[in-house]
Amino acid sequence: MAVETILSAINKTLFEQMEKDDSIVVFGEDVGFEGGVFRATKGLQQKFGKKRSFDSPLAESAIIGGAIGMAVNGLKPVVEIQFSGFMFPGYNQIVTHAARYRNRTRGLHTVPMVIRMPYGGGIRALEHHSESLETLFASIPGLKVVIPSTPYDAKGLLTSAIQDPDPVIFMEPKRLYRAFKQELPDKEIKVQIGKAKTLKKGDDITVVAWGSLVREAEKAIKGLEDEGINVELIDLRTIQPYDKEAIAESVKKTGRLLVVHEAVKSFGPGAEIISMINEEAFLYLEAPPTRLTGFVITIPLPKGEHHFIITPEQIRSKIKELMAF
Amino acid sequence: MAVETILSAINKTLFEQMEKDDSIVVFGEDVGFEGGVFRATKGLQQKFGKKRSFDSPLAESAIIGGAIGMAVNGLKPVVEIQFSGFMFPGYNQIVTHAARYRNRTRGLHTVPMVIRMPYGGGIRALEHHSESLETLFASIPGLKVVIPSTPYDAKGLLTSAIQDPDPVIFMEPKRLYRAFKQELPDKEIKVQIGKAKTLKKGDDITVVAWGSLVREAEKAIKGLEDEGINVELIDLRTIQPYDKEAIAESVKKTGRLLVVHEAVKSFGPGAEIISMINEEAFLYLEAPPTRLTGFVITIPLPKGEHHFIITPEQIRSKIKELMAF
Amino acid sequence: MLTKKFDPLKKKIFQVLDHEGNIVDEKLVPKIDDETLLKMYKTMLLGRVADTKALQYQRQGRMLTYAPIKGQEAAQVAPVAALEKKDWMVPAFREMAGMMYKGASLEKLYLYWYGNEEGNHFDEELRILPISVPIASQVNHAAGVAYAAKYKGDKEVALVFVGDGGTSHGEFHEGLNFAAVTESPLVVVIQNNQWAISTPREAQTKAQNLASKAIGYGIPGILVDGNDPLAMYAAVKEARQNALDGQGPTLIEALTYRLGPHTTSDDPTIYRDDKELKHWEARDPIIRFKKYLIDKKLLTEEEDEKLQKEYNDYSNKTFKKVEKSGLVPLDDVFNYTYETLPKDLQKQLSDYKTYLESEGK
Amino acid sequence: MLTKKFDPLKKKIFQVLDHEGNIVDEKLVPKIDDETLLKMYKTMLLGRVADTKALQYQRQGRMLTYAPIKGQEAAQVAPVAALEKKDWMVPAFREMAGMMYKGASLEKLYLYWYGNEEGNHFDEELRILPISVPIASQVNHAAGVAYAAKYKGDKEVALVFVGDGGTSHGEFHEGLNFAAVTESPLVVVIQNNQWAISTPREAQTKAQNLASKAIGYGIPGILVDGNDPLAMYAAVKEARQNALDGQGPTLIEALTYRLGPHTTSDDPTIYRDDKELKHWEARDPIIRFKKYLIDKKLLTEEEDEKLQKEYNDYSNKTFKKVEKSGLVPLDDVFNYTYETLPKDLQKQLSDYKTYLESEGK
Ligand SMILES: Cc1ncc(C[n+]2csc(CCOP(=O)(O)OP(=O)(O)O)c2C)c(N)n1
Ligand SMILES: Cc1ncc(C[n+]2csc(CCOP(=O)(O)OP(=O)(O)O)c2C)c(N)n1
Ligand SMILES: [Mg+2]
Ligand SMILES: [Mg+2]
Repeated sequence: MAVETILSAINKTLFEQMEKDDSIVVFGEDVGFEGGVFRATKGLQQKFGKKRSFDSPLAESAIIGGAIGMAVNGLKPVVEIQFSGFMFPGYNQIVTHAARYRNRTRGLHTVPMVIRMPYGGGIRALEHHSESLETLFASIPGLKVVIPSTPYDAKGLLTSAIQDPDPVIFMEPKRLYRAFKQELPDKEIKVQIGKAKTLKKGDDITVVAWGSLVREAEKAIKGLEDEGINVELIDLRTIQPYDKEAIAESVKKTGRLLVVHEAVKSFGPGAEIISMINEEAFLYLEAPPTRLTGFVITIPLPKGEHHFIITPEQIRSKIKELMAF
Repeated sequence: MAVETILSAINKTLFEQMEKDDSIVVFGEDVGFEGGVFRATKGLQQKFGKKRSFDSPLAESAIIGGAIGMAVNGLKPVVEIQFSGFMFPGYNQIVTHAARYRNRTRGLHTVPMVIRMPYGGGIRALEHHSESLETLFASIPGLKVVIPSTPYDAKGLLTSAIQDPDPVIFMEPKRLYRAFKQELPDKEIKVQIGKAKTLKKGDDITVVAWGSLVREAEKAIKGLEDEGINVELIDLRTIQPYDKEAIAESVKKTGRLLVVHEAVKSFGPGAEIISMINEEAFLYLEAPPTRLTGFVITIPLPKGEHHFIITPEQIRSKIKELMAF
Repeated sequence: MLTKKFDPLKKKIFQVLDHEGNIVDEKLVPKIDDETLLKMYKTMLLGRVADTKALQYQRQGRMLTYAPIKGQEAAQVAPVAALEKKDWMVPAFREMAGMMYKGASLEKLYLYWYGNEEGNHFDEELRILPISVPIASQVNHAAGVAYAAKYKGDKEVALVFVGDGGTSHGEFHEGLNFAAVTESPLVVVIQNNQWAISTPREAQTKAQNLASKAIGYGIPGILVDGNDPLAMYAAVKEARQNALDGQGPTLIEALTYRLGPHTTSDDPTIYRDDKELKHWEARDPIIRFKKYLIDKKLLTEEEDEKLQKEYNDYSNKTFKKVEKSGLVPLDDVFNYTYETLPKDLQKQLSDYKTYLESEGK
Repeated sequence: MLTKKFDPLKKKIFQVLDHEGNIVDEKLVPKIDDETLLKMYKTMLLGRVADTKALQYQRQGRMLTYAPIKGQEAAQVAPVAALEKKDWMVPAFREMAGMMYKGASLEKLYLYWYGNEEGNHFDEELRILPISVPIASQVNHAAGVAYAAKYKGDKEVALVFVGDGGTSHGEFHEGLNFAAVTESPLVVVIQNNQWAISTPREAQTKAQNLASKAIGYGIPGILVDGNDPLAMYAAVKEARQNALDGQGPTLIEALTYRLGPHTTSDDPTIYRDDKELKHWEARDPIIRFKKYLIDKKLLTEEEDEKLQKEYNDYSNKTFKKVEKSGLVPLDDVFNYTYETLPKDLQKQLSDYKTYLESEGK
């Protein structure tokens, strides 16, 4: 057992998996020698050599497209995009190739690989360093999209992602990178992709969140029981393919749904979950399934970011609003 | 008055607007000399010269990024992406710049421009020629997304798009390019961006569609009145910012909503509309608002495409299913 | 080193067989055994015949959109002939003859252009990547394949094809740069067929030639007569050896010409004139190679005619077989999205089947 | 033509002032009037001082993430000094001193690094594009700005900055190629400061130098001592004239060095050693330029000291003013998404205001 943050858990997992599987290569901008701008890959080059962990040129298409070729030829690339806001130049490779190679070749060539990227706001960063872009991956058939909110899940989901036969987008809530610690077993652990986790049972309303907003939702619901509101809190963990059953069963019990996400509202991930609930649990609904989300604006620079970031108070207020419906 | 297809209406509109406004430049792959692979820009180079209509290098980032620079420096670029499936290499420019320049510079630099692209399936094409990618634009704050389904709207919306102060993604349902004709006035016409069109009034169920599926929906509802089902059919026309009022008012009347789109289901555009309806008309709902969409797969090559393409029969069957709820 | 001798900045073009099929310089003739020479020629000829037929089928409404290779047979077959079996081929989309040399069956290739994903499902040991439609994006895949080859210590290279249009794309730049800086064993062949659809080579780039783009990546580049199979073979052979020696990629510009339309949806008479076509028809790689082989007594006119007939029949037979394959089964369009079909997709599939049944379909 | 004389393939480096500030070759000295020389120096010095202060503010927790320019003052100020007022400047993100020469106020620039979009809102007539964070993407904007300049027949050019890391990016390739083939009046300055965060120049590309990448676009390229303001001025001046003469873009590689960290989040001691730093500290552009101006009797040590103090005070005063600007008003984060706020956004804004009121905020 060791006490780990999300960041150190990711680093440990990479060590563990690379030790076990020779075919894993880890690269990206600044990923090699210094171990990445957040140090998630720290020490890998020193331990496993430059061949297995290296600094790529500054070129996201080459990083992701190169990884596709490596995967076809027997390697297991785990690449880093420095911030999710810089995935766009590599998005062509993700959508038109990584997601489609299996289908295009009817199973001949597959591209098992992991694309890691820190995402999300609240760290007072420059432009393009704060986006929540999960919709842009989740809406692409052929991709899996995973977001942990704890060190344990970071380790377990990253392990599953690395061992998955399909490409996995692994989004890391950087606001939580060093926010708190957990005791983790030193051995391999796996968390199944596609399974949500119910963090708190409750009968009155279902709250679904992921990434850093799980922690905000936890704060939000603290004390609500004393006010007679019993929240069921679900950490979605996998955005695609996501755990419909967990949400639907919960909403069938509670009759109320609030989805909280930092991604912008319009055409965002909450819309999908709400539509699904309409399909799966329409007759159980006692209030409109609702989303509390980022505004439909460019996430502001730090001096305006507080307007955008969702607070526990806002979540609590929305919960009460829905309870009063 | 002249009789036009969607394609010829687009061509005429470009002539008309370029005649009127010297600052309009039209370029993209094969756009100049031959007038584009669909001939939407045919004759422009011959009429207005190479400076105003030209073949760009094969490079989508340069096309869109170049257009951004031109727009900043006073031109009005109307660029073509040969097929929407090839917009990905230029997506970085669209999302990280076109959509954000106004906000980034607090209104100093704006990038009024139009990005035209044929989209959608049903033309028995090669890979990447059949996608419906409207979600990837509609979910980006700062963009407008427009899809006409008639020659009249093609002309009116393209005119509005060209004259719009913000970047507009103009998606053209290529399946309808030459599918039918309409008489159009020879003078400038405008259709307001953001306004849906109710094609048929009805009290029983609201059907929302856009692009080529509007035509399929029209076929689907033919004769349904004799079976006692009175459909209200809405052609959305603008996907972002979309006409919530039109849909909400209709659903308040009908209590039932079916959104039909070719984009894949998960995290697709229908989800947004259904979530919106939950917010705006929850208490009016008599059946679960439902989507009939593309499956969550890569759109198949022609010999399997029929499994994917939505038919009038499917739409009719869904309508009846919802009516029976 | 050919790449030293034929410096693209000096606009030198490497040629072994001239337009008439005569040897330019005996010292430049690569060592190729007779069997290989004949296999090269036969594959080029099969490519030519199968191509002509494909266009016909398409005009008859039996084939879907098809991208002809006519005129480019040497530029794509010779490079593949210079490979070993364990090397990888990474095509763009206009390499039907090259793919056949690597072992892809005409049936698969017809199936692809017939609109069926199975057409990209080659035997695993052939080491052919699928046809890649997004221009130039395959260059990055090839860089990755090559990196992995080096990583595993396998003595194998990747050969990638890209068009003249493709060289303008960011993906080309990033892939070449990545392969160069990682010194991965990659051979890049630009099939410069002078056109990207209706866009001429001069509208793509101001560079005097495409081979000179190699300098930006610190790698050797060479301009080759792409309709000369011997020159193409020699250039790729040398590049392959350099790659295996740890020297990284080589950029080979094959000067060739697309004698046919861009695809069956294209009408080249709109944008190019007959004179240009005539000029290049006189430089047809097949005429030239045939002359060489006849001179070398490896082939006779009669054998050649027989081969043409044979390939004609073979194409017809093959395409009829393909036509019998019919439509893709419903399950197939779902089953390869992920290794295991997620629950949600299972449901979409079964709901759809239920619907079809209810409609009596 | 400098670009002919200093061929990047021969690894020649254009220098006018050597490391000690002595003229290398009188014939190479560009004509610059005294006023301009002094303005260049002053802006470099202001850049240096404001940069040092910004780092301090950041360490004190008063400034947000900041990207220092220390050591690169000549590479960015001299190119801008070679422009005319109506020319456009398209920055990357590490050009604070260059932007000030173009007319941007230190207040705006501090405001930007303080985390406020207003920091990118310059006076319109300054013709400065905003700081562009997605690496190399601005090269395409500059190509478009230049195209428009030519289109309108205006005698103006665009000057774009990009880093050594940026040259690996597809956006760099596409933008340069587009500008070259359209013969747009563009001047490209690569600030090769030897590092892209922790990634050294050699890990970016195998090209012997970055200026040689010009060949791939058929344009002139030149390798310049980027810490030599006179050489940078001369190179840009010539490139500008060529651009206006319809010759299209020039690629200028400025050899310089980032003496500070990548940003305030970076710790360069992890990845680079002291010797390298010492080597480049001896090549400091400010020391060199100062020596030159003193020799030329345009400056004295005393005046220089006075200037430093003045800029120190000015930086402090300016930053205090910026600190007073406080937070961005709520309306501002909505109002610039579109020209007119769509109904849906109006509602989001008013709902949020209602919420804030209900919470007594
Ligand atoms: C990224 C991308 N943009 C546009 C297209 C549409 N397109 C298909 S082929 C082609 C021209 C390709 O020219 P070239 O690279 O010279 O290859 P050739 O067709 O001559 O073999 C274009 C623009 C595409 N397939 N991919
Ligand atoms: C497309 C993109 N990828 C990654 C980043 C993250 N990033 C910011 S600066 C930088 C290094 C840039 O190096 P260089 O171009 O040499 O400029 P310098 O920082 O040295 O001025 C990186 C990788 C980014 N901003 N944009
Ligand atoms: Mg070509
Ligand atoms: Mg740098």
